[in-house]
Amino acid sequence: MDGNPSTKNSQIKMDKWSTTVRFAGDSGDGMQLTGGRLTFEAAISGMGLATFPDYPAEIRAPAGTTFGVSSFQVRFGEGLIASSGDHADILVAMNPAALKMNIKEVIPGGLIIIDNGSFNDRGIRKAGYSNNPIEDNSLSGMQLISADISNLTIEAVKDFGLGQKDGIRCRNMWTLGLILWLFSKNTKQTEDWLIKKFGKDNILTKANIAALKAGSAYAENTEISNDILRKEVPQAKPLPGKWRAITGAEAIAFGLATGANHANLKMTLCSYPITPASPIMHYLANYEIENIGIYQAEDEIAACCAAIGVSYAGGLGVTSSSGPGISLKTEAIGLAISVELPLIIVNSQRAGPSTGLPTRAEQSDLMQAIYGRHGEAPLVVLAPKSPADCFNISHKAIKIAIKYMTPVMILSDAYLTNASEPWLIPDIEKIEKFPAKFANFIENYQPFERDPKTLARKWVKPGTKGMEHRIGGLEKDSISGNISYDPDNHAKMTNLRNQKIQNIEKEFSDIPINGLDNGDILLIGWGSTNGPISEVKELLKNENIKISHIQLNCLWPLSSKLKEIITKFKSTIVIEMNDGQLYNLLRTEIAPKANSITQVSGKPFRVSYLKEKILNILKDGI
Amino acid sequence: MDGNPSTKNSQIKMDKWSTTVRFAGDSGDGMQLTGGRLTFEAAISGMGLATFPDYPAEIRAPAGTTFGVSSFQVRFGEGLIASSGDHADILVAMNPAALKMNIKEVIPGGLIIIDNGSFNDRGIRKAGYSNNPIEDNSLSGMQLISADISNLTIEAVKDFGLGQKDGIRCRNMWTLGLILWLFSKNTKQTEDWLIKKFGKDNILTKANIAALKAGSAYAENTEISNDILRKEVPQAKPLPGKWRAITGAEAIAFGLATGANHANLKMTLCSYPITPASPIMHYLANYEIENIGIYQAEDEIAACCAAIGVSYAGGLGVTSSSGPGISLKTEAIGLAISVELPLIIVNSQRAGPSTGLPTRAEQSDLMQAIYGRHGEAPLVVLAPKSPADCFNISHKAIKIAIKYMTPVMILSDAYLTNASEPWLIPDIEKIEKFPAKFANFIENYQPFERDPKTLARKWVKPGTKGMEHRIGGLEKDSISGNISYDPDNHAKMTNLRNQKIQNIEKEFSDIPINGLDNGDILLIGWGSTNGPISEVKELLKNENIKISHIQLNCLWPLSSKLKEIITKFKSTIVIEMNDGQLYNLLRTEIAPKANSITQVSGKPFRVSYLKEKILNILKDGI
Amino acid sequence: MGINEKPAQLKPNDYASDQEVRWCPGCGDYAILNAVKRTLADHQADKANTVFVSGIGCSSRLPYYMSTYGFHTIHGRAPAFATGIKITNPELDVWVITGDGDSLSIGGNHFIHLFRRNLNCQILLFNNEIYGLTKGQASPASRTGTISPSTPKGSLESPLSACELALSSGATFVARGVDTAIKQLVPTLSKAKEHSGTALVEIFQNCIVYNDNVFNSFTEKSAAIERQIHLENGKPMLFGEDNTKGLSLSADHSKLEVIDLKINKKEESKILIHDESNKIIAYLLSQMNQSTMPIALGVLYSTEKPTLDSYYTHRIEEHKNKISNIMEKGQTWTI
Amino acid sequence: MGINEKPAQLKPNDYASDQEVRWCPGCGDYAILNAVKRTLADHQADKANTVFVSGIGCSSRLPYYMSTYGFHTIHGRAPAFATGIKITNPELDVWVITGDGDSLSIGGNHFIHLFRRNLNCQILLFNNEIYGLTKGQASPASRTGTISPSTPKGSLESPLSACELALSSGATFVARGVDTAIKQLVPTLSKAKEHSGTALVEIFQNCIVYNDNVFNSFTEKSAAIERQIHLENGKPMLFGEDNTKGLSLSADHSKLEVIDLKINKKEESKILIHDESNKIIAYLLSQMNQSTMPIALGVLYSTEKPTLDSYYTHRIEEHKNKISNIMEKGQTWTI
Ligand SMILES: Cc1ncc(C[n+]2csc(CCOP(=O)(O)OP(=O)(O)O)c2C)c(N)n1
Ligand SMILES: Cc1ncc(C[n+]2csc(CCOP(=O)(O)OP(=O)(O)O)c2C)c(N)n1
Ligand code: SF4
Ligand code: SF4
Ligand SMILES: [Mg+2]
Ligand SMILES: [Mg+2]
Repeated sequence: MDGNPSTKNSQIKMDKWSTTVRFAGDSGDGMQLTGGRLTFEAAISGMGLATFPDYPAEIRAPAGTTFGVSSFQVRFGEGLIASSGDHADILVAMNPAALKMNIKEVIPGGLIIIDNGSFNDRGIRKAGYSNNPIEDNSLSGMQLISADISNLTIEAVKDFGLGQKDGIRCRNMWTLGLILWLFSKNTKQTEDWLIKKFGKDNILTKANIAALKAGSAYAENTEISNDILRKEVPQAKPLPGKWRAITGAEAIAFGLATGANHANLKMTLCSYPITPASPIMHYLANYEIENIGIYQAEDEIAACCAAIGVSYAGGLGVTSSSGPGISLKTEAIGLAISVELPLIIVNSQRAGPSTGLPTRAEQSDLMQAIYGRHGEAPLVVLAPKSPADCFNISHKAIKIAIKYMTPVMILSDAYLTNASEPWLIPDIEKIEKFPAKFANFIENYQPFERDPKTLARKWVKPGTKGMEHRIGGLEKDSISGNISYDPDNHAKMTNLRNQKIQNIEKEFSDIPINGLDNGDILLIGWGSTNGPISEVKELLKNENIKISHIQLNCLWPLSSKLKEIITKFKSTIVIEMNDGQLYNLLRTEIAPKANSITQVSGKPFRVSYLKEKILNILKDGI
Repeated sequence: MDGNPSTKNSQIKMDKWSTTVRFAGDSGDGMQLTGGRLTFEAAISGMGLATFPDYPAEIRAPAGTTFGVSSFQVRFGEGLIASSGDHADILVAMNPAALKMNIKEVIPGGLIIIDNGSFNDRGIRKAGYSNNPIEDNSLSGMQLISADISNLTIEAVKDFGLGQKDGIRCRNMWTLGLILWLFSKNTKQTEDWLIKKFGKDNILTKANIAALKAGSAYAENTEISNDILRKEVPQAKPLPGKWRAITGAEAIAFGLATGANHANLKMTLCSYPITPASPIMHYLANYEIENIGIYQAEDEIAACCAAIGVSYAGGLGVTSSSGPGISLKTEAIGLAISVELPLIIVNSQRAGPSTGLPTRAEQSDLMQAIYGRHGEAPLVVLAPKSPADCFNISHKAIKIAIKYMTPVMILSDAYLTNASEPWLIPDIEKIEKFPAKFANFIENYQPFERDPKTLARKWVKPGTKGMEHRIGGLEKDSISGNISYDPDNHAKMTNLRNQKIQNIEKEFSDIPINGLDNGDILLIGWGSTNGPISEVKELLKNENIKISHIQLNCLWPLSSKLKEIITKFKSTIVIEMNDGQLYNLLRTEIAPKANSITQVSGKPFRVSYLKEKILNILKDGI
Repeated sequence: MGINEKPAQLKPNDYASDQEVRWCPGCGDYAILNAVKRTLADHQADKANTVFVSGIGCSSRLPYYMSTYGFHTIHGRAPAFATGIKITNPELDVWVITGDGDSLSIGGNHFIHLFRRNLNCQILLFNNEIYGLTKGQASPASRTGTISPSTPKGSLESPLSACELALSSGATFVARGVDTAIKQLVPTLSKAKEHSGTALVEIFQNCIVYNDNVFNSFTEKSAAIERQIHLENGKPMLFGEDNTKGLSLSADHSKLEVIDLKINKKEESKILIHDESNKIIAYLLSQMNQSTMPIALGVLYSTEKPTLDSYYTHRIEEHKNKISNIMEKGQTWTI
Repeated sequence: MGINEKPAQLKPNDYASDQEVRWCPGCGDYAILNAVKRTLADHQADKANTVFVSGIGCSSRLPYYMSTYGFHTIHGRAPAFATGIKITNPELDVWVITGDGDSLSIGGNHFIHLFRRNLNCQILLFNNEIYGLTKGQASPASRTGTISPSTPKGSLESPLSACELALSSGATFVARGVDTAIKQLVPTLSKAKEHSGTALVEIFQNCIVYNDNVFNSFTEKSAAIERQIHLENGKPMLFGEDNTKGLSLSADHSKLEVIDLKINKKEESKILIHDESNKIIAYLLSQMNQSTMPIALGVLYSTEKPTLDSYYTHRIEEHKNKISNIMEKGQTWTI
């Protein structure tokens, strides 16, 4: 344990069996792809892994500039790999700008692999260095592999008749070859993948394979072979079955599609492009799954209204957006609450107010999700805790929405959207099904009569004979649904709408406790912070602190079990990437004495940061 | 004191010097006008008064229907008249529907004045009565004046050559004459007013005066003259000066105009019509005050954006709406917060989620006002406590907005908008002025450099030479304002934006305590509930309960003084027209043990209801 | 939904709900409601298969008065709801009910995108050139100079023409009618219903409370014959007493002109034959200066184009993938 | 803001801010930025008096690159901000910068109302027929069949024409240019700046990442002469090699046609003379089928109408009441 947790660079090595590799280069350098390949190699060895792709800005910038740098971090290994790593053990930097923007992410003594072919005067100046960082000692204390990768690659591929420009594009395969060798992986899988991708006889295939092999050979032929970082990564023992890597966006797409399928409903995702929500729409558009469609509307308001129209017509309406787009949907969501139709709203949260930091993650839309509408307008708010959990939560959201005839908001974020983890592909036939029930013919049908248990009204498909009726956003009679200005009726309806949502807490009363169900400290998180919180809990548990952790999936309604769980701990710490929104919610009643750890920087928590903050709270007395 | 407060009809007579009169009829019957005249008569006698106009629906309905009934209640008298009365002492019902819709508002034993000329079969059926309520004993226990007012009016005006249709329109003056006589008022003022309105020789003037006099004469000539309700209303002693009656909407219009004037700014109210917000726009459009204009945009989003544009250009941007419209402004308000420009947002709250009950009051937009935006996006939330207070709060909102370069939201509601009270017209030259300061030329100007005290950035008018700069909604460097993706900068800016708003609590640290500054019970209200809360406090104080009351004007940031005040009382009760929103806010830190009294019916609190609830809380032990 | 699908003939009033109609007495909305009910009865429309979707406004209350399915949504967004409904169930006959404020002010964007996408539905725009429900403010359809609570000295802005805007957005059917002229309105609504694609019917509707008589110049009995031209496809554009006036294109092709046959019989050949598929003439018809020219009523424009609901449905039908297959696509590994 | 107002001549680059330009290398936005700077330099525009207001999109980043005042607002709403700015200070020269998604998708309503009100500003629509910033989804300007992440099998909807929509909304100035054709673009921007009222310039802009070469059919060097017609007011509508082709109106007045003078010299008299004030011809020019007709560039339409900022300002100047007087109006009483 580090005695001085406030030193910024104090790297706490989480566990001895994990390694974090970060690839950084221009947007055009193929860093995401290279990272993805390494991820896959790790995955098929059955290791745990977590990734963190980082796109600094939305626009593709001129080559060599700092704001054009794209990076991909992957952490893999045995044991608990829940976060993508505080710092990189290895950094691959394709040019000076990539080095500049990422050097502070590397642990002291880490390995840096540099293409010195790109460290010419122009490149160095563009990155904002005054001197060449390879030469001016600024990398001292780091292990450095500095090679003219550009030239080595061009040499390796020169036989295939690619021009200089195309040849140099194979640099990423060259570095991948080197990295694979470092981890004692051969290049076979990647070669097969290239063949599958471009075709066996394509010169691109040949050139890339040549570059890959050249990189691997280079590593073998230079003295870095003895480096401590060359670890034999042991085989882990995950559950048997068919696995794949999955990002949060894909998992939401699959979860929604599976949920709609299990509800026996045609689904349409009605959306409008926005970062980082768009991938969900793109995936669904590409999947071409039966009965699942997407509709790109003219704006977010229309998208939300169309989704409500879908549900009104007896389909499953889903709408998805981020920050500004979610704010725009506010009014329409209020109508869905008022007419009590199912609706799924996916919010891939991004950082900051207004346009903010579109590509960065934050959890600051929680209060808006719960309270952001005019009038008393309650709905259900759920949050997945990992890329794979996005599948479960999306699936469950649909169950809740149709069982209770209510909008459900799913709070994902920019991190979950893009991060990936290994996922045991489920047999969807074995997951609980919940076919939607439509009312057919009811004598003297009353549109707002409710199921006494769920308080849900009945869902009627237009087209059903004898059930014609009218609904709308004006206050309505609690039975007939006719417009009603009666004050007592309004009070009653307000109460019913609220009660219906409060009842749903039962559906989420099973809150798994990570650790013992009593002790000194209970960490409470929600959403994408599960990784670093799980890890810091393990770390502190190993230091003999009586610590447990719960990660809430349901933020509204709050479970009545929560209070019970909390009372069994001396102290509670609520951890979130905002200014303390869940903390404030819990303080009103459930955990009046909770502590709060927050971070609003647009970046995921570092485990070391959490450890420091928790220890500080402990020091101050709990 | 009533021992059984749960009986619905148990009228608690607040004080012996007040009377509540309710006029009810078709929309076309001139009830608002008649009520207004009586209000004026009461006002010029220097009495305290409060009014409650009630329009049941937005559309003018066919004559004689229950949903077309319009009513106007006025309460006047000596002593504290802060609410418009729980029940009416006198009801004027122009037709069966008006009787039906209003009879439950009358105290047992109250006086009902009926035009039996309109109680024909058709009218009775239209109102949904099966029998004539005048004849079937259903009014027993009430005092009844049943006259063929229609015919009496026609008779009274027949000499002036008006047709039957126009003649009958004078019915309202006939009833006013009767009412004036009941309160020993002569008809002189009203006659003068009619002459001023229509011209001396107009036959409308003559006919209306004739009807007025006929009503007065009728009262004098019938046995109701001895009725207990004929009270001599004593003269009260208000402050000397020039007085007028004012509604909340007018007071907001005046307060904004005066604030803009005192800030030395051109102001534009950018709005889109919506009930009940529109009157503010209408008043300002009609006033034609120098440098004050209105702009009706194509929707609420455009209205809010245009208002931000106004402030950006160096004017004072104001935008005003209700429920659905406020929800639509969410995204744009976030931008105003991010670029830190002054902006006034007036929310005339209405009842219910979605379209809800457009003409009814509620306070359920508080949480939305504070938290309803994506990202951490704090602003200032103020609430006037009476029609006249709307002037002060609007004026102060402008001061805060320009001093701190921040959006300020004013939470009014449907009740404040339309209700009126006497107002001592202020000498605006004597009110604090706060001329806006624009930065002229600054060497090396940095758009986000802040005043160390207020944390406000400088306001620069485009057109100022040498100060050209760019702003926008992306996260920005804390000094230069250039786009910044730096995590630490984002954390810093989030904190600065929040701190700036929190500092503003100092501006509202003077919280007047209505009563002693310690005791058993502290009632906390906000906004338009001031009337009934003040009255219930007086009532209970008179019953020897140690009770005080504060009515918060500033809901965000919450004053640090609040906690101090609260600790001096054994118990705190938060009273509001929603599901407990302020209550929840206060519970997190300031008043963890507070109690809550709420009502979500779209109607103002009844003093009797509050008394009952408070006594119940007392009984349960505080 | 052909005629005579049901055994018992439905009468117009069978399409009325049990809710009391709450418009102001004398409001033009009553006549339109009747025309709509008659149109449905003429088609013996299946109530269960008919959906009225509206925004907010006096006009938008119409769905409550129909015994069909109805959805009173939020201000300006009815087209978006209609889109969700039709792509989910293209069999439903969807009627969008809107006002000039609802569709041309807050809802302008959804209005134009509805035409661009050509959703198969009818959109009835009740144009009273005012915001009725919110007590009479000027709307984007109000004429310059309109006195209203928000424009006490007269509005300054120029009005939008709903038909012109629709044409420029790709509308495939644009028609006009007058609230009380039920004889012409019902056949126009009928054609709108039969049209495949978005069918706009702009209906001039008198708001007796806030904008009374604003259409008098062409709706008054005495004026109608000289100030209205009822278009019929393939027929010459004639109007006036004994059809003695006609429309022709001005020499510079910039506008339509009136030819008075009583004076200028020789020019008869210049009179245009109404061709519903000619968009440019439809533009000219929709733009005619109301102070000097008659108002064009009936179907101004009609053409065929694939509808959003049909091509959306078609695409969904092509989606054949099973979820499991998709999940297992790409790189997997087995343990 | 006449020429030579300042002693030192400003060069185009004096209008550049110190911020690094962050578009993709080769993006058409660079050329437009240069054209804008040149236009300002040609006018010796006062930097302090110039405001660039934009929505969100690649194109909407332009204000950051100008050394004038700049406001990067929210998606689709720039016209509304511009309106607030101009009614507060009509002296400012306001340029609205927007993309096809920004103005025709989410911002469609503000777009049409800007023209209806005729705010005195320039609106430059960077039309790359795609959402650039959000990584290439189809926009309302994308042609049917566009392959994109949200339309992997090709988009199904029909595109909107910005110019046609503007004309139908009351636009008083409608023009078009091509990003790289700076020689034609600068004079067009100049005219837009000089126009009193809302001046739309639609600029075809190549997005090399997501929609590369989509305008090639008329922007490629070899094609330009046969596929572009550069309109000049009062001049015949000629184009092609040696101006040997011209445009005329079809017999049924429904569209424009090409007359090839090499073949049909006799028909020369039918060739239209460009009259900027003829809205109907402007409609036809904006609608020309891109596969068979040339694209119309330059000023399609221009007319005069009072501007919102002038009449708003005029009205405010008429407001003479003092607050105190208004407060004391009506019924008061003195105690
Ligand atoms: C978001 C929102 N903004 C404003 C309103 C208030 N509002 C209701 S109807 C209406 C306009 C009605 O005008 P129009 O569409 O012409 O219908 P009409 O009443 O004239 O039939 C307005 C502004 C609202 N209900 N919701
Ligand atoms: C309210 C809102 N919705 C969506 C977005 C995401 N978004 C940013 S730019 C853009 C479209 C950009 O397209 P266009 O206007 O054509 O500009 P281009 O990038 O092509 O220049 C979208 C959808 C946003 N920022 N805000
Ligand atoms: S206000 Fe006008 S449009 Fe509305 S119901 Fe009354 S007459 Fe009809
Ligand atoms: S994505 Fe397209 S429009 Fe955007 S900067 Fe790149 S090339 Fe230009
Ligand atoms: Mg209207
Ligand atoms: Mg674009």
